[in-house]
Amino acid sequence: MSRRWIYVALTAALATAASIWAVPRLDEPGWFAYVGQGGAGDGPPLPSLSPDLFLYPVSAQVVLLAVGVGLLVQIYSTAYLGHHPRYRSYALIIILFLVGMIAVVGTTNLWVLLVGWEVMGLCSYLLIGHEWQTAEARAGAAKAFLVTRVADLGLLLAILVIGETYGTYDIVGAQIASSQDGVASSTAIGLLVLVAVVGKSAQFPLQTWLPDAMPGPTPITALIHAATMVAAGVYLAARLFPFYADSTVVLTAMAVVAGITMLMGALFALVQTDLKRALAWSTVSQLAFMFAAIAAGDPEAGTDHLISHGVFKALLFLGCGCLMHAVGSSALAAMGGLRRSMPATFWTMSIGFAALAGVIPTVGFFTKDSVLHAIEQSAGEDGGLATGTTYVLLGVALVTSFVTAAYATRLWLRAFFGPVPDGRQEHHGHEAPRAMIGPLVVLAVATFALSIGQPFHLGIGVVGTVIAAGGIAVVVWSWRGGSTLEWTTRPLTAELGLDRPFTSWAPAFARGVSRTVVDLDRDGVDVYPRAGAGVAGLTSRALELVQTRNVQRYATVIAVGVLVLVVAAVIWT
Amino acid sequence: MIVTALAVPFVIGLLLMVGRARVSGPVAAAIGAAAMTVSLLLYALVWEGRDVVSGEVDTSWIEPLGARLHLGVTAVSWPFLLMTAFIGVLCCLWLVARDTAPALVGLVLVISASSLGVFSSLDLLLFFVFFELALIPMWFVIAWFGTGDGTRRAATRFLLFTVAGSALVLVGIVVIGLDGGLQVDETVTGSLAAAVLVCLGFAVKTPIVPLHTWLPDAHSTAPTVGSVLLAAVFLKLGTYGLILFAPLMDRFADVAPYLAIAGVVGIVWSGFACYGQDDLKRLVAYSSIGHMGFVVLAISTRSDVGLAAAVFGSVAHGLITGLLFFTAGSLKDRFGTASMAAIGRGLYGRTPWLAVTFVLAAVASLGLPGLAGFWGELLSLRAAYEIGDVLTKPVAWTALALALVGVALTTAYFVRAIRLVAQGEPVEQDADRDLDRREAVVLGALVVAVLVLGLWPAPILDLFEPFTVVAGVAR
Amino acid sequence: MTLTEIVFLVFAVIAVGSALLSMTSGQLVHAALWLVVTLGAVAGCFVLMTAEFVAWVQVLVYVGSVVVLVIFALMLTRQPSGARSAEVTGNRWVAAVLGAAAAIGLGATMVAGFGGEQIEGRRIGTAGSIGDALFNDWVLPFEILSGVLLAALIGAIVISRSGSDR
Amino acid sequence: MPLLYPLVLASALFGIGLYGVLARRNAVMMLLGVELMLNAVNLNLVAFDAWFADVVHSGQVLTLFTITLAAAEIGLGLAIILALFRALRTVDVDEVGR
Repeated sequence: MSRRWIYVALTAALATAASIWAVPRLDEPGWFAYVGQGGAGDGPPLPSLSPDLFLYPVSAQVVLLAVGVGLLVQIYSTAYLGHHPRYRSYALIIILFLVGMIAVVGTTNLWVLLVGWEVMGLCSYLLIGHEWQTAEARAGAAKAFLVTRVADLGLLLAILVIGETYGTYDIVGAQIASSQDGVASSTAIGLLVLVAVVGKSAQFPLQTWLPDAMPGPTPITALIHAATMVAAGVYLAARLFPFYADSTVVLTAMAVVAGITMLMGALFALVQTDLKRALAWSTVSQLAFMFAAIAAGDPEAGTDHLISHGVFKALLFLGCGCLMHAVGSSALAAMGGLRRSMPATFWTMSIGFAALAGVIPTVGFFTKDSVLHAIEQSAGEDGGLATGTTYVLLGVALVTSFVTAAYATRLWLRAFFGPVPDGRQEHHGHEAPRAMIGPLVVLAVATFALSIGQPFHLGIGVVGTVIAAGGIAVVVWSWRGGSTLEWTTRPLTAELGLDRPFTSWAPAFARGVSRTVVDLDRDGVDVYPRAGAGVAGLTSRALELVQTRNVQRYATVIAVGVLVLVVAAVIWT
Repeated sequence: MIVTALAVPFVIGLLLMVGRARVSGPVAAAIGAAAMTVSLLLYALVWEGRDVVSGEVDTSWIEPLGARLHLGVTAVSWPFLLMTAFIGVLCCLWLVARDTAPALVGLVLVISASSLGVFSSLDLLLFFVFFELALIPMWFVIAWFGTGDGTRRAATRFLLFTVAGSALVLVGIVVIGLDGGLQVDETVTGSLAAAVLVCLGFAVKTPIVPLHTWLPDAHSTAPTVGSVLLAAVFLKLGTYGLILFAPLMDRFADVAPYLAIAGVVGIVWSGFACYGQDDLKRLVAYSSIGHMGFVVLAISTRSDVGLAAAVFGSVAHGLITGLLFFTAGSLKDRFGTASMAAIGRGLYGRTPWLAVTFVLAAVASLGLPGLAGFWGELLSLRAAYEIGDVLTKPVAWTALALALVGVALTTAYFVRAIRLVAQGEPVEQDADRDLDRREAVVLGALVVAVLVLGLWPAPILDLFEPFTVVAGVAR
Repeated sequence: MTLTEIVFLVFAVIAVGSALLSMTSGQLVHAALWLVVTLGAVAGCFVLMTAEFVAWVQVLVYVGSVVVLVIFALMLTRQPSGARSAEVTGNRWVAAVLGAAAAIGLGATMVAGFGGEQIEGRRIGTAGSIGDALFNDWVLPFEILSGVLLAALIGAIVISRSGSDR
Repeated sequence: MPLLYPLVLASALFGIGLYGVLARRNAVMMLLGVELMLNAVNLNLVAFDAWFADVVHSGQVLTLFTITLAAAEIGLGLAIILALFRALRTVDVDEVGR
């Protein structure tokens, strides 16, 4: 027991250190202000991992979110996973992950950022594969790692292009250079960054790894695959926003990606039969919301929603972990009627669902409001998105908030109300231990506390509230009408088959090509050594005709040779 | 100092081979480790700075040919030398086991010393002499101490390929020598023939697809230390040769595009080949081809960044692949084979430390930032992105694109290997044994080296900052 | 054409004819005996060329001992007769062509080089004159030759000893 | 007597001897062919000696040497053939070669 608290203490120490560093920065003015001295040199220097750490207010918020959720998850895990034989490696990887996250957020050196970025990916891979005995965990881990790593090549190239364009690998230095000499290569940089964040944040068309990452332990899902790592994509897009802000191509591409992803994720979440997978799709959809804000030219709204989503989604996932702990499964069919046996979980998760649906006065409402406001405001502005695109995006976002409210209500109803499943009437559910409930309560409080000081936009706020209320009302009305809320629309439950390129086509392609290559390597490329051996063999066979170990042959050859030489000598002299 | 550093392992190696009946294996290995440590320390101490040739020795040798006994340490060769000596020490430590043949230790020392000689040579003929001197003992290592079917065949294949390559290099050296003499710091040639011959010769050694077919056989049959030396040191003879000769040949520019494309085709090719392998040692061997592809791409740009990339990539590959081969060797020691099917799943559960080391090595090899493998690959990509002196934009950027595909493939096959070996439902076998102390020391040293170079690449990269290395070979 | 020339031509015809028979004979013993005839005819030619001592040596050494040795060897290898023992190899036609080419080539060279030259026949190679030459001018080669003979003798003994004797 | 007579005779004998050496399977017969060729050489030597009227009788003396050497050679050759026969039970050069 005490061993487990060592890791909690380690995490707490890390969190404390990060907080001491980050909290004073919260009040700094400006959003990613240009500070620092460095500037453009003669050419990009060789990369170095110089720890140029510097926090802006937004970075400080993200750091605090990461270490805060990380600490809560560590505490939660002592109860949730404390008796697991590999708890030690699990807890250590979480700490490593937090270090990576702090590196990503806190540095101005792009290489340090990349290192942290990849360390997070590695930790994600290792933690998804924590239950490596099971095939789903292995497959999910491999998929997550591969997809994100391929996408990370985009970031790698983006860094190279930034270095080449601005002559430095320091973000601040590059910003100074761009303010002095003007922005350049913005489309290339922006598209490459977009590739990277689409992979990391599971946006269309690389979205499928995130739902498949759900075999990982639930606290990990809460930390990495909801609150921090996937959100780091949003953070990065916002951080590097000045470098591509003037490229309509990039912003339009981002808007399209975000629009497709938010609606698709919400629809998929609506029909899931598994609570955890539904929450994963919800994460995908919410991340798309943040990208929509960035595409609309207001990255601050995006990062605000990042923080708020991080809090309430962590709350939902941790609550989901409590439910799984109680009923032994994350399937909605195994739940139902849990509000009586698990009151604490019920109340905290209700707050979480309310935030997800966008109900006043949770933080989810305010930040969603800011995002919608940002999209609305960007219409008609110079630069950035075209007005038409903006209105389409706004429409999609409103539809998505309707669907979001609907699926949040559906999940809430199916998990906590409704009939208890057959055969589970006795001992159905039990409240989770205090170490698990504690973090839930903290996060629930935070869901309200963060609302303080959030801006409120009257017009769009009212529209958003009406739409969310509509979504809730439709589901509740249908529930009252006796529906079981088991909506199984074939194409949606199959997730439109978007998974197929990743699960069957790509591996089949790789296997096929690799088989061809292996065969070719053995039989094709090897031809020239074999042909060489054959020629040598033939030559030796030919020369063997004179080297027969037969004296007479030798003598004959010598005689012929002498004759030829004599004839030659006679002819030429 | 350099002479001592070369002579100590060489002489002790020869003595161990002559007196192989009089010493026991572990004692021989301990002596060998001591000799290599002496060499390592001497090479570390000889360093005088990157702008001069450190510890230069220059005496007459074969006057009529213009060949001199010219040895020295430059900014380019120093990392290679330290890496080789380090790997040599670890190989000897690895052999501190009961069933070691003293002759094998002797061979390892001779090979290491000859390779050190290659890296120290500042005379082309001397370079070639050491180059050849390293080849022959390796044949014995593979043929006598190899395991599995066809060791003799693989050894002969290895020897024929590499000797054919050396023959081309020799002809190239002759051409260069006729044009501009044999001293690395003076000569330069405008001959296209020399460029083609030298590049072709080193391409066999490096190896570049399609001249690579000797490599998987040699690696999979060689004993563990043989594989490690082959991968960590021998392939570097090829890349170092290219690095050394590239500035000497004006017409390198004509060969460079082919070299670059062959290199990146090798990356993709080996990636797919790895994806279909069952034998872990073959997999690592093919992955070496891929990593060498990055190095070749970097060299073919003949730019300053490319030079830094090639040196860093070579050294990092030496450490990482050494680690991978030591791990694969541990597995082969236990299970008698390196076949992933035979080793079985779930090593995480059966031999946790070994599995974790393997995963770390694999992750390092796939170029995760923060580990040594990353910086070499990254700088290669950057060199290709910046095109360099001799390539054209279409060639360089095509190479860049293919290399990126290769990076993705590398991830894919290592993830597959981890999935097949480390993860999965554990099925206990009798041979399940976690690392013993000897293995832990060797693997631990390499892990530390990989981590240090990954998090602090400056020691090597600073040798090339700000890119103009005056002394010695890099101009 | 003098009588000497006529006799020489007769000897020459005998020598060539018996040599041909010897080299093509199916029977080894016959071959050896035909060789005796050839060597004898050559000895006759020597006499006609005033080299009587050489002729006698030819008869003594070749006809007297060498051929005897050959016949002994044939008997010891137990193949004195029988069709198979005398067969020719596959490259018989090549050999025939080569032999003919060599003969014609050499003959043509001789004709081209020495056509019309005459042997005067003034000097007679008697035992006395040869002895003088041998022991005055050729002593050293003669002694060396004796050493060679001794070595050959010992070598022959060593080689021909059967395995069990060693 | 024309010098050509012995010379042409020698050429003919040399050719026949060469044929014997190259064509016969039996090792003894090969030796006989060699003897024939040697004799052809001897004939030349004597003929040139007689024609040249050499004071020191080089031709004839060398002929004697040749005959001696031929004797030594055939002794050794036959010894080798005997040893060969003991070892392989054949003196057929085609089979010895295998």
